[in-house]
Amino acid sequence: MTIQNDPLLSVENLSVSFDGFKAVDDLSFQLEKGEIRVIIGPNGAGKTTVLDLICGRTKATSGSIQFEGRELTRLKEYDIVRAGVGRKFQTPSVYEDLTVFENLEISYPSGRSVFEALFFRRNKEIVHRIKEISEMIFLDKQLDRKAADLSHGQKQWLEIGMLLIQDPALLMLDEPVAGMTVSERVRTAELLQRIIQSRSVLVIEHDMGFVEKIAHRVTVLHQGRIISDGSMEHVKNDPKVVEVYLGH
Amino acid sequence: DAPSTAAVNTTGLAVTDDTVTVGILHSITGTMALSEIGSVEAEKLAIAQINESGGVLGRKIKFIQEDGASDWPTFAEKARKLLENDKCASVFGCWTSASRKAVLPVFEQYNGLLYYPTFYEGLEQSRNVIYTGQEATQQILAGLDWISKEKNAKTYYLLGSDYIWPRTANKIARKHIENHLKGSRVVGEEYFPLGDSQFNSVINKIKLMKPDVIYAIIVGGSNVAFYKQLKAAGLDLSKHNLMTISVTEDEILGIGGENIAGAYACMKYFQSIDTPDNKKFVADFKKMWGEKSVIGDVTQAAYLGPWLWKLAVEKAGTFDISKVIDASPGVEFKNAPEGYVRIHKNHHLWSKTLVGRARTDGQFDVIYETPELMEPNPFPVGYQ
Amino acid sequence: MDTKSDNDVMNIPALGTPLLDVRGLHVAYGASEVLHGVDLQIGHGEIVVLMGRNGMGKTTLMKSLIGNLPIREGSIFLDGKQITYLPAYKRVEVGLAYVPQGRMIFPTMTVKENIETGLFVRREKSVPENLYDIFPVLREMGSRRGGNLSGGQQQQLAIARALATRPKVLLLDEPTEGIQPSIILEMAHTLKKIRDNSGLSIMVSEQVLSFALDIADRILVIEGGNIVHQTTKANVDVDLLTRFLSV
Amino acid sequence: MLSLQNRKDILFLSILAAILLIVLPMGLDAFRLNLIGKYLTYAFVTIGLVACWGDSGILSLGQGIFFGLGGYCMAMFLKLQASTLEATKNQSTPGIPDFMDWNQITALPWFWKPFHSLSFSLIAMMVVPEVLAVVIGAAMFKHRVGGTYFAIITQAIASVLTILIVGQQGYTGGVNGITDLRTLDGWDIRTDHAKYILYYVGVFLLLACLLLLRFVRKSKLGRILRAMRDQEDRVRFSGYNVANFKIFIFALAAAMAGIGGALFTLEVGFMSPTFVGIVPSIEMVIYCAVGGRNSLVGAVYGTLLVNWARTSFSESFPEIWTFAMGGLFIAIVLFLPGGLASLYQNYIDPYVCRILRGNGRQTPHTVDKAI
Amino acid sequence: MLSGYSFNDLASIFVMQSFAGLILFSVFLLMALGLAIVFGQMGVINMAHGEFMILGAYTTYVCSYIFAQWMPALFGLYFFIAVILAFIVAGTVGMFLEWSLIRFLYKRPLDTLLATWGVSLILQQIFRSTFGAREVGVTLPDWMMGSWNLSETIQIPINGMIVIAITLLITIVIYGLLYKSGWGKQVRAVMQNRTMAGDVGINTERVDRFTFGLGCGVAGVAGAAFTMIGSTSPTAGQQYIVDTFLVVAFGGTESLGGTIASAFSISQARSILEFFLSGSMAQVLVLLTVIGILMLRPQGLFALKVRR
Ligand SMILES: Nc1ncnc2c1ncn2[C@@H]1O[C@H](COP(=O)(O)OP(=O)(O)OP(=O)(O)O)[C@@H](O)[C@H]1O
Ligand SMILES: Nc1ncnc2c1ncn2[C@@H]1O[C@H](COP(=O)(O)OP(=O)(O)OP(=O)(O)O)[C@@H](O)[C@H]1O
Ligand SMILES: NC(N)=O
Ligand SMILES: [Mg+2]
Ligand SMILES: [Mg+2]
Repeated sequence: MTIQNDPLLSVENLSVSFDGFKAVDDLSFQLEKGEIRVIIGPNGAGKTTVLDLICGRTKATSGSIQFEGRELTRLKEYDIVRAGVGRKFQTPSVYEDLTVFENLEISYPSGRSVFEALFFRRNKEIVHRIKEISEMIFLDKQLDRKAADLSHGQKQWLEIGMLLIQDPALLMLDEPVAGMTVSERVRTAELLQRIIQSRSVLVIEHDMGFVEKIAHRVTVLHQGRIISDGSMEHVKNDPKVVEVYLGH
Repeated sequence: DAPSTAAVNTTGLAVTDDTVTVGILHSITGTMALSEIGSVEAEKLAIAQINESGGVLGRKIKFIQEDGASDWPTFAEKARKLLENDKCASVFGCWTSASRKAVLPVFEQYNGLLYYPTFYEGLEQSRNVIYTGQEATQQILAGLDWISKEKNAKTYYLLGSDYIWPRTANKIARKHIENHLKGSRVVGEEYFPLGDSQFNSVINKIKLMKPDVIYAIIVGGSNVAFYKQLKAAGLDLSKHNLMTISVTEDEILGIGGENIAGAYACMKYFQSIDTPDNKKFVADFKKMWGEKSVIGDVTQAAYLGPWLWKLAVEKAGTFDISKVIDASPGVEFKNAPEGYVRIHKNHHLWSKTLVGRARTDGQFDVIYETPELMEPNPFPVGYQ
Repeated sequence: MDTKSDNDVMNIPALGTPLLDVRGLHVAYGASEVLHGVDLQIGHGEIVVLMGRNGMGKTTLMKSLIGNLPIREGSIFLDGKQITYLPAYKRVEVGLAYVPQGRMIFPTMTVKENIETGLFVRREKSVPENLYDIFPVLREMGSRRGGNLSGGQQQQLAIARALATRPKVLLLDEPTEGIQPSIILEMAHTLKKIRDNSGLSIMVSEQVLSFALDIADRILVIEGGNIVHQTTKANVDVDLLTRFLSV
Repeated sequence: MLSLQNRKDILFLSILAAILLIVLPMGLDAFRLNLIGKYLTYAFVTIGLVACWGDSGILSLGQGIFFGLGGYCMAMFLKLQASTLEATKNQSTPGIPDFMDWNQITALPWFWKPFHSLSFSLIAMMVVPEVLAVVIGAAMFKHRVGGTYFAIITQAIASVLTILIVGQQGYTGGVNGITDLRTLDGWDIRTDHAKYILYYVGVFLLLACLLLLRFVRKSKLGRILRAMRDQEDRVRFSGYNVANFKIFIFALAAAMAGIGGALFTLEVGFMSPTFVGIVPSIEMVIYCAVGGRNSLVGAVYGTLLVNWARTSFSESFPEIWTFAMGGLFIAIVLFLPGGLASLYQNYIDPYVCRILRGNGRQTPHTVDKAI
Repeated sequence: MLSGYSFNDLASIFVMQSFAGLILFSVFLLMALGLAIVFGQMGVINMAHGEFMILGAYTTYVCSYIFAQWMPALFGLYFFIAVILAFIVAGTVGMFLEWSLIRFLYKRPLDTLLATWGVSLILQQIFRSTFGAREVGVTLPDWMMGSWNLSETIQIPINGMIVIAITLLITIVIYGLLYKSGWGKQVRAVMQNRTMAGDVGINTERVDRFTFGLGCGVAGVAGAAFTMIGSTSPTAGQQYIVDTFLVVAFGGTESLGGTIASAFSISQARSILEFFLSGSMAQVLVLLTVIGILMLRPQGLFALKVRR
């Protein structure tokens, strides 16, 4: 069987344009299981747009996105999530009105239909899982705090936790360490290392130090196209990347 | 010399040794206020005059006024209050048929007595209501006969606001035109939501059809829009026949006399009626409510209410409502502004019907008057 | 004033009248006080970097300086004028400009219109060309709607918009957040150039030490709503700063 | 062991129940009590609005649609009961409702026929509004119509329905509405005795609806709704079909409004298209805002307060009472954005907490929502 | 219904019916322009919009009265002065309202709905207490109530043409203000982000006040113009509210072009349907169509595309 070797995510000839402006231009790439892939590229290169396309927030003009053999471009957002794709937004979005515990509980993948939600009961397994995740995201002491009272970095972690609890096969993070302090960045890198195990992570980030710490492979986007792809070492020394992105 | 309270009030009404309490129930807020305010004024005038002349059975009339707020459920609530809570010996109120329908069950349940002033569609006769306005056949038939004969009209275009009175009235008009006026026919019939203000399309249709008579039963604020747009579209009412049963002097205040001059209105009362009784009434009304006030058909009919009640109470010798009701048929009010008035046993009034022609000053020239009083016939056979 | 000279922390009062002079600033959100009496002076043409961990009050300080948050106690002087109780737009008139964290571009206005919103306060008609020289991408995208720009493009737009008000003091709240490395490098350069050309003073809040060291004349550290450490660039103790910035 | 919040809820509900079931019936005569009963029928709408608007951020300016439909279902049944051959023998077509006869309709229209059955009518008064709400909700929420747009569209639907009811008077009674309703399966609903019974039935149904909504709000679904109000996209990307949740709560509120409307018809004895229009719909939103859009019991008190104020202002100052009403709305919005419930929160809650705390404990990990 | 008429008849009806549609378009647009500013630009759900129109109508009434009483010679022209006064009066009351109430509610847009509902009740009662519950008749100079006879069968109402002219003028002025003047940029900046607008030096309070005043003033002008074709009474304003909001929402709240397109399509549909169906059914069909289209384009016909 070849399933083992099939990529988890396979993007082919993906394009999207807004009022004639091509934000993503005939893009193809593949993502293996257990891989941490970082997408870098100049501001406006189309990185966020790529994530939007994968998670269904933006509809592609053309091209296909295969995830575990399923075509995502035709699915609704919530079905894409249920298929196993988790997405973290660029600005932390958590439910400020609820506690950390409740934030995680809502994200727990059961009771997702209206009537299941109505008769949903907290059980040992769920509480256990929430505790487990909260430790992973350094928030086990904060379970009863309102999310509104968390610091910026903690909110970022909480949002990652809310994705983790869904146990997605693919995790997509848009600038997860933006606005974090140095030490928080370090801990976030550890966190990412720990969570891959059986899943893949797609990260967008501008902090090269952080990228260097986590990336298995780096893809560089420019004007909606891939201009370089490979190991951090390779990419860093690619003159095109230095020219448009890193600077001299 | 007033009879003892125990003798004239055996049913627990709000009657004391020197007062008797009645209710006034009209909309003084909301969209209907513009029509109903005249009725309130007329009823207050009548009550003041009755009190001046010694009251009813030696008792002064006190009134409790409630606001129906142009909202039928509110009318029902307030009617209950006036009857159940305030024990009013009679109530003067309502304008639209809808408000009357809303309070009717309340008056029947609590055995109250309502004096209802508006021209209306008929098809109703309640023991607990005295209808002081005309029912539809009284108001409509004579006018159609007149215009058919005088203007040799053959084709009619019927218009109305979309509710029961205009629809029923137009139905009666249509039957009369088709069955009783030789060679005449209806070439169009249309209804507009209450408050609508766009009539250009129908005016164009009228221009296309060129009917001999536009028969309009548009009520409230829509009238203003209708007549202004009619005039601006070049339909000159001094050349085109338009007959209405819904525009009184009150409505013309808003329409503007110059916009409706020439139209024919058909009802039982115009302010310009040239009799001493009416002149006195007009003078008294203006004295109480200001020189600029005008009096339309419904306002005059509302004025009749308190007087007819007084006459019936004095005929019965008691305030007890059942007895007042029993005494009512046959009660005569000889010097009413509109002329001689008598209550029919079906609780409506005998009345003449007049045709008036609108002048630019907002008054009507009375150009025709039925020779006889017309019998009220709320369930007209052949017109339903 | 020679801004290039190394001002020792202790000498700051001797700078003469500072351009921006903040004394005893207390600011609270409802019942919870976040700034507990901040004292802060910025000299003419000086670039000050404000560092501090998340939630320590950097944004709060900036917002209260520009007038977006009411001040509970304390005073703010700009160029000798008391501005403590002025509404934001009057402070801009006196010479403050602000680039907020999160940029706050007017989303449905074009890039050009966004910049033009900064012109009204000086009653100017057209966008100064030198702004486009500093941020060429903005000229290119002049007719695109602000909300459609990428994060980094928006950041540049926000700075340009602030500069259009011809400020004396420019407040930048974490301007490097979400910006590509080459532009960060340039930005340090650009900001210094702007300072040199138009002689304005800049206060930047920042988490990234390298950028701070690159640009700062002086570094302040805020913690728990108080300024707990200041140092000139010359005297920077990187280890100490790092310790302040880690938990 | 009950949590503090649960104890509070029990306390609030008991107080409300005591006021409605004991204090008011003892203190008021039949007329006033019937008025209160009528006001309470609006409360079925306002508590639904708490769930829809307060919790979920869905502001409907068309709740009158559902109140009216529920009311019409009940009115159709009662009208058929009142239109016996005996009572309508003078009509050209005896046995059909009087207004049909006035409009030359000669046979009962097909959609009236099922309303001969009480059980059908009782089911219809909830199901008809609910089905319409599901249709509207599906059309709107699946296309992500929300916020002010949703409010304006519901308003437009209310006006469409009003125009239709008024325009089809042969089938609906038109502007007059359906009047002169007398008996429910032979039981005269107009007597004082019946009014008392209907009042108690109304109160019990209202309390039942309150409990049901409390259950919904405390469930995970309730938390999802609140989460959705603030971060709709996040909920969507947590794998929820956001539209379905909105449809559910909108339809639930509609069904409750339908019950309210049906009770209204019973208590007042008629139904009219004025209830379907936008004015009552907006007023019901105001009742909710006055009570506090985040508090179920607050909404009930708000409904009672505004209606009581309206009645007494208009009785005492019939000429200028609208000044007072307008002023009341403005004052609430300006000075009490959380409505009556926030007065309670600020001034009374601390004492209540102190008294109830004892050995109570917070529900773990949860921001509790008061009823 | 069109059989049996001469070609000439039909042609002239067609011309007049087109003109009726044009008048309806102007009426809708004029109603909507003020709200397009207050609701579309500022996000204030002004339920008192109709009352501001009626305020303009009453101003016209007072004007007509004064001229008829004291300056009968100038009566033929009073209307134009009345329109300007209507703008000033409604605008001033609007600015007062903004200062006393609306400015506290910018962060709670839905609450503006409730507060302005209260305002509309109060304004209605003020009208009623001042002018009485009855309609007032606004007398217009004779020449304005006439019609212009294009041919024997085609008559074009002059008041309709005046409505169209006023609408055109106001639309151009507003377009210029919003899109061609610096003031318009300030307005749009403030409406998109009030705090940030202040931070770039825009006097947000002044912009808010004048914008709201402008919207109300335009409503007043609409009211003044409508005295030519409609009624003036304390509650007449309520008739307009649903249609007006729908026109603005249908067009997409942010764009004036959208409001124009939406007023045009709704009025044309209404006027054509009204010719063939009953008034009620025409209204129902148009409303349902609009609702249907709004469902498919939830931000309105002409929503600006900005990424979420
Ligand atoms: N809805 C839209 N309409 C028009 N243009 C858009 C839209 N969405 C994105 N764009 C354009 O597409 C390009 C890519 O944007 P995107 O946000 O994906 O960039 P990015 O790589 O994430 O940048 P950054 O690193 O700054 O976040 C930008 O030039 C942006 O202006
Ligand atoms: N609107 C608010 N209401 C209540 N508390 C707030 C509010 N905004 C911020 N705070 C609190 O004030 C403190 C300081 O916040 P501030 O945003 O100034 O921090 P910061 O230093 O800018 O952090 P960051 O690096 O994350 O931007 C934090 O503890 C935060 O929780
Ligand atoms: N009875 C009327 N005119 O409604
Ligand atoms: Mg991005
Ligand atoms: Mg900050």
